[in-house]
Amino acid sequence: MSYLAKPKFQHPSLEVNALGFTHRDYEGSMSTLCAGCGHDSISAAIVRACFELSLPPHRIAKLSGIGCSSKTPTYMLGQSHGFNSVHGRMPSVLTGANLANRDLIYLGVSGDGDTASIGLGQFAHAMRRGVNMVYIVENNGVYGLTKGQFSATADRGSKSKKGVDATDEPIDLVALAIQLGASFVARSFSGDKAQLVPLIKAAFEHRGAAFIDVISPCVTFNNHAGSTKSFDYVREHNIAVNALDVITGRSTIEVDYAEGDRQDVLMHDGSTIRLHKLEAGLDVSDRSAAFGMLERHRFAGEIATGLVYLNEGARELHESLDTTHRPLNELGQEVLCPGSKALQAINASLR
Amino acid sequence: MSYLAKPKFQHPSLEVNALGFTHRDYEGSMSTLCAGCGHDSISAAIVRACFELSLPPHRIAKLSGIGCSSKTPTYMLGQSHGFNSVHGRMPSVLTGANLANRDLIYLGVSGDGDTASIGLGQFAHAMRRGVNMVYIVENNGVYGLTKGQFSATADRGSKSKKGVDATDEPIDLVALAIQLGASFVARSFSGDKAQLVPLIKAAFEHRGAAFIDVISPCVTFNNHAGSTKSFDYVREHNIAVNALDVITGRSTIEVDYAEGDRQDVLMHDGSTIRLHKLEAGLDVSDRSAAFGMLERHRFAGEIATGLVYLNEGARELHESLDTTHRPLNELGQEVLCPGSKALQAINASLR
Amino acid sequence: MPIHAVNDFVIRFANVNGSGSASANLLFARSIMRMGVPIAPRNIFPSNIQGLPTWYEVRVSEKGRLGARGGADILVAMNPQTFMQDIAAIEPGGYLFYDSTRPMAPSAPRDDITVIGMPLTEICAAEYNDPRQRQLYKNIIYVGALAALLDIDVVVMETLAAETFKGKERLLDANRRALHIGYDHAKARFDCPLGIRVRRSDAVGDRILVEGNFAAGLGAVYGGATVCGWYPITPSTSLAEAFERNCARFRIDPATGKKNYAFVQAEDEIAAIGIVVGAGWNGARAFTTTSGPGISLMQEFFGLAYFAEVPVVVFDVQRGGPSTGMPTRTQQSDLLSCAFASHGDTKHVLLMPDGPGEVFEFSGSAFDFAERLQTPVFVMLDLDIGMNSHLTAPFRWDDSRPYDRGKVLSHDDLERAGNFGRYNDVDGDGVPYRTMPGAHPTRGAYFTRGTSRDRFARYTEDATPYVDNMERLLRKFETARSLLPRPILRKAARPTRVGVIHYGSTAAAMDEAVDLLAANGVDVDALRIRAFPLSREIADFVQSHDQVFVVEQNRDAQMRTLMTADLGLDPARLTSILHYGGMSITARYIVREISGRLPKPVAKKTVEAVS
Amino acid sequence: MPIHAVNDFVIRFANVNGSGSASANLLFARSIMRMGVPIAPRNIFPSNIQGLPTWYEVRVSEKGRLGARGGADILVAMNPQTFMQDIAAIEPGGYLFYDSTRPMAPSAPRDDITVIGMPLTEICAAEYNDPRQRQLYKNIIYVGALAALLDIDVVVMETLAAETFKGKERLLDANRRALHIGYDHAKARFDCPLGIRVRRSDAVGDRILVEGNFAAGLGAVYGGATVCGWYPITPSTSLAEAFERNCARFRIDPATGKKNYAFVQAEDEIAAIGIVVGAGWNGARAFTTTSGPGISLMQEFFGLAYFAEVPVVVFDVQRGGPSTGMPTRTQQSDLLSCAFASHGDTKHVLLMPDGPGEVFEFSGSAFDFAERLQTPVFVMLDLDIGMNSHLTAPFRWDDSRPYDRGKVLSHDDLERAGNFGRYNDVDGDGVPYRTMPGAHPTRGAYFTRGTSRDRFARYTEDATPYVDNMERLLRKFETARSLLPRPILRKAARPTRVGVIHYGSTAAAMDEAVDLLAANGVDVDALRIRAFPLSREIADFVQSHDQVFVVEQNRDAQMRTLMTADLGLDPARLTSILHYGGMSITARYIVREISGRLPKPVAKKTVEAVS
Ligand SMILES: Cc1ncc(C[n+]2csc(CCOP(=O)(O)OP(=O)(O)O)c2C)c(N)n1
Ligand SMILES: Cc1ncc(C[n+]2csc(CCOP(=O)(O)OP(=O)(O)O)c2C)c(N)n1
Ligand code: SF4
Ligand code: SF4
Ligand SMILES: [Mg+2]
Ligand SMILES: [Mg+2]
Repeated sequence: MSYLAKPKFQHPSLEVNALGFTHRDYEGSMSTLCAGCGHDSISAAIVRACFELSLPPHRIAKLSGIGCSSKTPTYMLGQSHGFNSVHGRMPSVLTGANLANRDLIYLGVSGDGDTASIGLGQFAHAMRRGVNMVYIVENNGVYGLTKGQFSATADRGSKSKKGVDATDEPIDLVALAIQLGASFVARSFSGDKAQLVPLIKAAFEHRGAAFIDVISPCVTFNNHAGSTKSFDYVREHNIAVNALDVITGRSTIEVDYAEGDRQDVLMHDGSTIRLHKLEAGLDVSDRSAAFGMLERHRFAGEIATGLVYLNEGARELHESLDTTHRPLNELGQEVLCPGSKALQAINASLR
Repeated sequence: MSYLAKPKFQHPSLEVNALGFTHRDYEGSMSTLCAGCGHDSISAAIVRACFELSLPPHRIAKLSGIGCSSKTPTYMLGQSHGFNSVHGRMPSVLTGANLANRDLIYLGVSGDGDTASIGLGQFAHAMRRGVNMVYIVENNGVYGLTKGQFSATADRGSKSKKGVDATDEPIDLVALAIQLGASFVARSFSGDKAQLVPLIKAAFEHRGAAFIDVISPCVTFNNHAGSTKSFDYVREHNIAVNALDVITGRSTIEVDYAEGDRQDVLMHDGSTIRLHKLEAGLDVSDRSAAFGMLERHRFAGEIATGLVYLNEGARELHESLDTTHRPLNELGQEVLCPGSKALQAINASLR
Repeated sequence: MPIHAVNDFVIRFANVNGSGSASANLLFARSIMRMGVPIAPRNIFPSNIQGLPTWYEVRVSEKGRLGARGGADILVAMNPQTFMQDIAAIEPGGYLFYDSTRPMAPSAPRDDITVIGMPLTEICAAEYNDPRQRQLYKNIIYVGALAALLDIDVVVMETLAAETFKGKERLLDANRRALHIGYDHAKARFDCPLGIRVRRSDAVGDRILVEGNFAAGLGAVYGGATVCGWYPITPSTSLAEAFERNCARFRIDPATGKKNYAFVQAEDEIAAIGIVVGAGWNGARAFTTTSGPGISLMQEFFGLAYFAEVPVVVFDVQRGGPSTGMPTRTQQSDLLSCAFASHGDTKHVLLMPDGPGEVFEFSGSAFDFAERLQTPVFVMLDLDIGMNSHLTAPFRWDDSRPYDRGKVLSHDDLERAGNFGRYNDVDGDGVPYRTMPGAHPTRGAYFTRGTSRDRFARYTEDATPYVDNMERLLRKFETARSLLPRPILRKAARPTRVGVIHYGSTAAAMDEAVDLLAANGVDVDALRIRAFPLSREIADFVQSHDQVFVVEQNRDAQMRTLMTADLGLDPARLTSILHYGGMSITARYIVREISGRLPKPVAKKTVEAVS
Repeated sequence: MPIHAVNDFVIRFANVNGSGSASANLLFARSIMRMGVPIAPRNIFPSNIQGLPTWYEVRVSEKGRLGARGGADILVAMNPQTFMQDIAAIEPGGYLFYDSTRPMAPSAPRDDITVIGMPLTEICAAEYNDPRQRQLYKNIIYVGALAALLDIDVVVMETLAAETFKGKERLLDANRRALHIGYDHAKARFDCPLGIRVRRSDAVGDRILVEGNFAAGLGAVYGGATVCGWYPITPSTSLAEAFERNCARFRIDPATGKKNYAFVQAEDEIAAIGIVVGAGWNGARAFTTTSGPGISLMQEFFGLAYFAEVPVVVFDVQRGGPSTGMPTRTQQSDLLSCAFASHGDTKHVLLMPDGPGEVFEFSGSAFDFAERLQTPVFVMLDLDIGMNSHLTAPFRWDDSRPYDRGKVLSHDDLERAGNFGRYNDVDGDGVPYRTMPGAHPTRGAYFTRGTSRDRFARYTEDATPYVDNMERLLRKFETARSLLPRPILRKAARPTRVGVIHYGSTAAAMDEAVDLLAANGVDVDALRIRAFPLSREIADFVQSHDQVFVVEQNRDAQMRTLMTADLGLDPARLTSILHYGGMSITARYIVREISGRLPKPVAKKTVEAVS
């Protein structure tokens, strides 16, 4: 980061979205992360995706845990309420927030330590409940903020900056998310904005638990030779299984793929996700195929990225709970309080 | 249970194992569970397996969390030290115990609430560390001890005794254990002692994290029509994918299967597990195949039981940590304390 | 000499859990209440599901003594496993009712009690074929027999059964029949009624019989709670269930059939409180309910809610600690873990109701306090309050009282507002203004965090804004002190220098104890604490008495510690009376302990009078 | 008037974190120490990794004043971002050293300081091509310049560099060269030395300079810890790392190369403490290390360890709370959450060392206490102790002192033993005997649980054995009281009625404050608490002084609460002096606060003398 404030001046020709907002309206305060940190690229991608989708910034609630990654909500979407909660517990806080007001758009940002180490249980249960949200893990294989210890996503045999090997089985959050019932599951790379931005847009268009594992190198503690989360390593081993376009009412189809290579998914709000299959035959709606694909790449030592699984028909938490369509936090006392008459009947039944 | 104490009298012709112990020597105090509870059958199977393997009872440490299932260590292996810890945290306590003394045999007993709900994180991390233990979940889909709420293994659409539907994605602990790196993973049914006893024996013979998910109906709160964990339902939907014999030095091969149907696995201590494949082609050493098989049965609404995955070459935690072969709790002060001489050098380096 | 008593006795049922005795015993108890005689039932149950000893105790008291008394005048011995120990607890001159199908061993266990044997098993065997029915109706049969023996109107029992089994005629008939089998058998064989009996009265008035957990669940509905994140744990589970049940009744949108609430069983207590914090942050009234182990697990989130200033309501139904402790026993031992919950400098608001009536009241107002103060509010129940039924004044609700949603800036407020600073102390009461996510397109957004920040919610590590904020939180704590329910004083008939301080479920026993002491010539002013931070009136009370007892149901005198820490009182001036074995405290115990500590002459007399 | 001072000043370096300044500043500090002049360095760093302001402060004090002082006599301004605020903190007559490559704005910020500008960036640009090198060696260059300006022997610096870069000759040469660039430049341009300077002395003696976290990690090795389960959290991480580093040095089996320890980074704090409880139960000396948020998360396990009586050692390196609070600031605010950790009635043993020396000592004995008492023992450090280097007497270890493994029955003991009861109070000290899993084929097995049980570890819900057990735990607590380190009294030269009580990292500032007060005619006896439960000597101290101050680095006077709860002291007799902004407490602050609270005449004088 630099301590110099950004100039306030806005170029008049700045691109404006459907809501009349500029890109700048989706930005946050200045990042305090290390120069070159992958997380900053992800913030930029989120900002870009929200801008392109013309999401009203104040209708987004951004929540996170603790870590360098979890700090990033401060650095984006300055017009949105944010909640930097406690380490590993963003999923439950987001769940509660979502229950209180189903009408907002929920963005959860977390790190691999925050999600796969301390937060694994909460992550898992939020996925299986189908909380309607976009959940992004900024995965660098280490604890950045506490200076470089391995997290639970560190690959076996990967070397720490101090030269120590990771010895435990790594957690593949993508495989886990699918296993646990997430209905939109993807992996990407902070260095691949072309892939990441459409994935984030698609995740926002999805209703239900949308999870994106974004490999995001920690330039300070995990970008050396021997690391499997360094920029170089990820670039070399990254295999994109598909590419996608998000086609909203507002946007037109940009790329037109050949029929067999293509998979179109209609989202609940009328937009379409058009997938170009780079890995032939991969049907993103097939759980079994997803597991097989992940195992295959795992075996080959590759990092499969792209949209891995999508179940657009899944039930989200409010449907499971059958809650009213009005946000619970808007219900008035007249709706909430049964009143003294009802109490008389209760009293009578207790005699 | 009955409040009448068991007669102390032992029949002189009682079977004796290689250590000269009778079955009774592996029993514990009287169960206080509901009459007919599946958990009691599992305790009996554990007792049987330990007896048959001639494990020295006092070399077993039995640990558990909280729940009806977690109470059972009191009802078995009365000559073993036991630790009924806190809800969902048995895995970490067992890990610590194991670190302190690698020479004991560790048995962890848990429930589905204890492991899949509150304890999911600890379960996952113990698996990925490869803690050398037998970890048994007595899975009834509900919280027995708190009177019948759904646990995280309750199947979607399964009905509670009060008639409420389970709405969240169920957690398949077997799939998860494999995903997380457990090296011995099986599922069984408390009502199928013929399958369960050899599985427990094999798990004890395995070095590393051995996990068995045992469906164990709760007769009081989850044995009704509409439940997918009732005795009737499990009997009807149980598909055994293989059968197995544990062939120790002491025992002889009991069944001899045809070559192609058979898979022999040599365990690290010289015993052999002989598998009879009931599901053709299932190779228990193939992770991918295991996932495929589980998905297939899941899709068909079946409960696949048997040994699902076995990786006998896996590294257990002490190997990863490279700890000394002597139990750490036996190291004397002369080994542990560097002494005053060494301190002088340290002091010198700090000036 | 057999005890002779009308409308003043304790009956204890010794059963085996899972045997269906609970509903029969409740039928028994309610029939006495319907006859207008006050009752105080108490359940003593094991931490398992089936097959272990369980007791049900009903104190019948025309005078309205509703605390536990100790001892039993009549024992209904249905559990051979505890037979000998149960018999030992019968008061001299008391009665033993037992199943005489099998001979009792030893045949005459005590010669100072009256023994009534009825061959229940035999009767059931003759009457029913199905073993489950034999088991179930055995309980109803002994209730019928007791009606005869204690002169309870069997028609009242039938009416109660009819209410219970409305629409299930076959069940009702079967129950009726069983009642009469017992009743007729007893009438035929025994000299009815016994020396102990029930007589119609009007001492109950319009009071209701209800469990504290039900009152709390209902209170949360009335208080406007819409989000409950919880995790099952004895003895709090039935509180969450009561909320859900009452929501199912009162909170279904008539037009759509959809739920005006969200009830989520979380995967553990950390997630439960996380859900509540998230919902509270986002403007819903939200609560969790738990017991000791849950309180321990939620500590980190309590600290976050305190520091980030998120309204949260927590019901702690206290049980025997430490650790897993005694899950089915009562204690008041979570005071310190709640009042000082979480690391760092934190202090939390506690409400301490004395029984279901106040539980209902406080459960409603807890949400007002939480939103007004933007902080966690703990409602401290215990197993005795929560899981036992208590006679209490009917629930009341003032329809004209609006919810106090506290300082929330709406869209329009924000339009008008100048420079919104989330942690600005605009009013000098330490309570800042908040905004709801999504409230306004361009104003009012702020960042919530558990780290230090300035008045505008911006991250800072500077000492000055940090201290400024921490001092504001202290001011807020003083604001809480002024808002919370004040203590309730029961003054002795004559001026006295002896005071006693108590709280929560001790109230009923204390009320009786004060009377007993007065009867023994010991006048005591009693002050019941109802909230933390503590009212200054408590300090005044201590100053104005020479000897002050603090009665608590814990080992470590936790309230005394709070009193010294929060009010600066000298602990030497506070004499602790502690009762923490897990059974409800009794007036007998309080009287004995107070008497034993008072100057000798008085004490002597008292001890003899009551022990 | 420029300050003139020899071996008595404070220098502050204002840097940007991640810029490599830390090692240069340490080199600077150590060179003064090598010249025999006591130093007290302190690091003030942000909770991020790179790019934010960070300060390094060295107090140089021939007299051995090692507490923080406040203010700065010389500022080394390397961070333009904080330039103005840094300059404001320079004492009148002080010095500013800055990078004059770019002109300073405003050109003359203060007229009461001496400004020394050196074009560091320009020099580096000329000397180095690689931008990283330019950045790194800029730091060494200013250290070289300071050697000239403050009259520090540059040869000492070179020697230190040589020790640091042993075997890395190229690095050493580069550092040497940078040192000389700075040194020569300063010598050439400025009138060296300044009014402030260093002079060789022998005031350091054989003392060492070490961080408390290192001392604790080393102490745990000496204390025989074999299992560490931990989770990273500032400021405790370096404690775990120090343990591992020292294990790697001292605990590798020479024959096999294998590790005589297990060091496990757990997935979170709950697992970390779970591992420790499991290992402690199974006979290993085990510990965890954490800070506030971890303490909150571990509460449930603390209660289990207390109640199930499992030896456990916990290092709590306290930071600013509540919640995430101020992760890189110091506080003493976890006392209550540790002393009363977990729900139910619990009380825990705390050790409160004052600095690395005592940390080493207590870290070793903590394991003895934990095993002797079979309970958790908390070693309370704070960020100031843990992460700053302190001058302290050399570590000492008595080779003849065997570990106290407490009451463990071996195989042979069990052979001889009669009726082993795990929770029998055989010796009347409340401490029972335990057995190790696997110790004996047929004797000594027992079941450990967090639920109530009888003396033979059998589950029970009866009140009598429960109370019996809880009372034994109280006896054990009294045993702890008698075993733990006693407070340390520093008596004033003359008899006085004024006493001050303090603990932990306040010691250094207190030592100076007492001297300053004495110099101002205020005699104060000072008592330093070192353990909880509190020694009766503390009560005696309070009784024997008319006015007693309790100095704490927290908002809520947590030690005062412990004193009233544990010793029954009247809080009105204890005047709190609280400092909790996150920076280390200073003698100046203590003197001002004490003076301000003493009868006026004395106070007046004092305030003027020191503020
Ligand atoms: C309860 C708790 N434990 C530990 C910490 C210390 N801590 C802060 S961030 C962090 C790890 C963050 O790792 P990750 O989520 O991967 O984020 P990154 O910094 O790598 O982006 C830890 C352990 C904490 N803040 N709270
Ligand atoms: C921290 C904590 N939360 C909640 C409880 C209450 N509790 C006891 S057992 C249990 C669930 C047990 O379910 P499971 O593990 O499936 O065991 P089961 O009784 O079904 O065998 C719960 C929630 C507890 N003891 N501790
Ligand atoms: S430490 Fe790593 S993760 Fe944190 S800001 Fe720096 S580069 Fe990013
Ligand atoms: S409640 Fe269910 S799980 Fe518990 S003992 Fe009874 S049958 Fe077994
Ligand atoms: Mg990370
Ligand atoms: Mg269960």
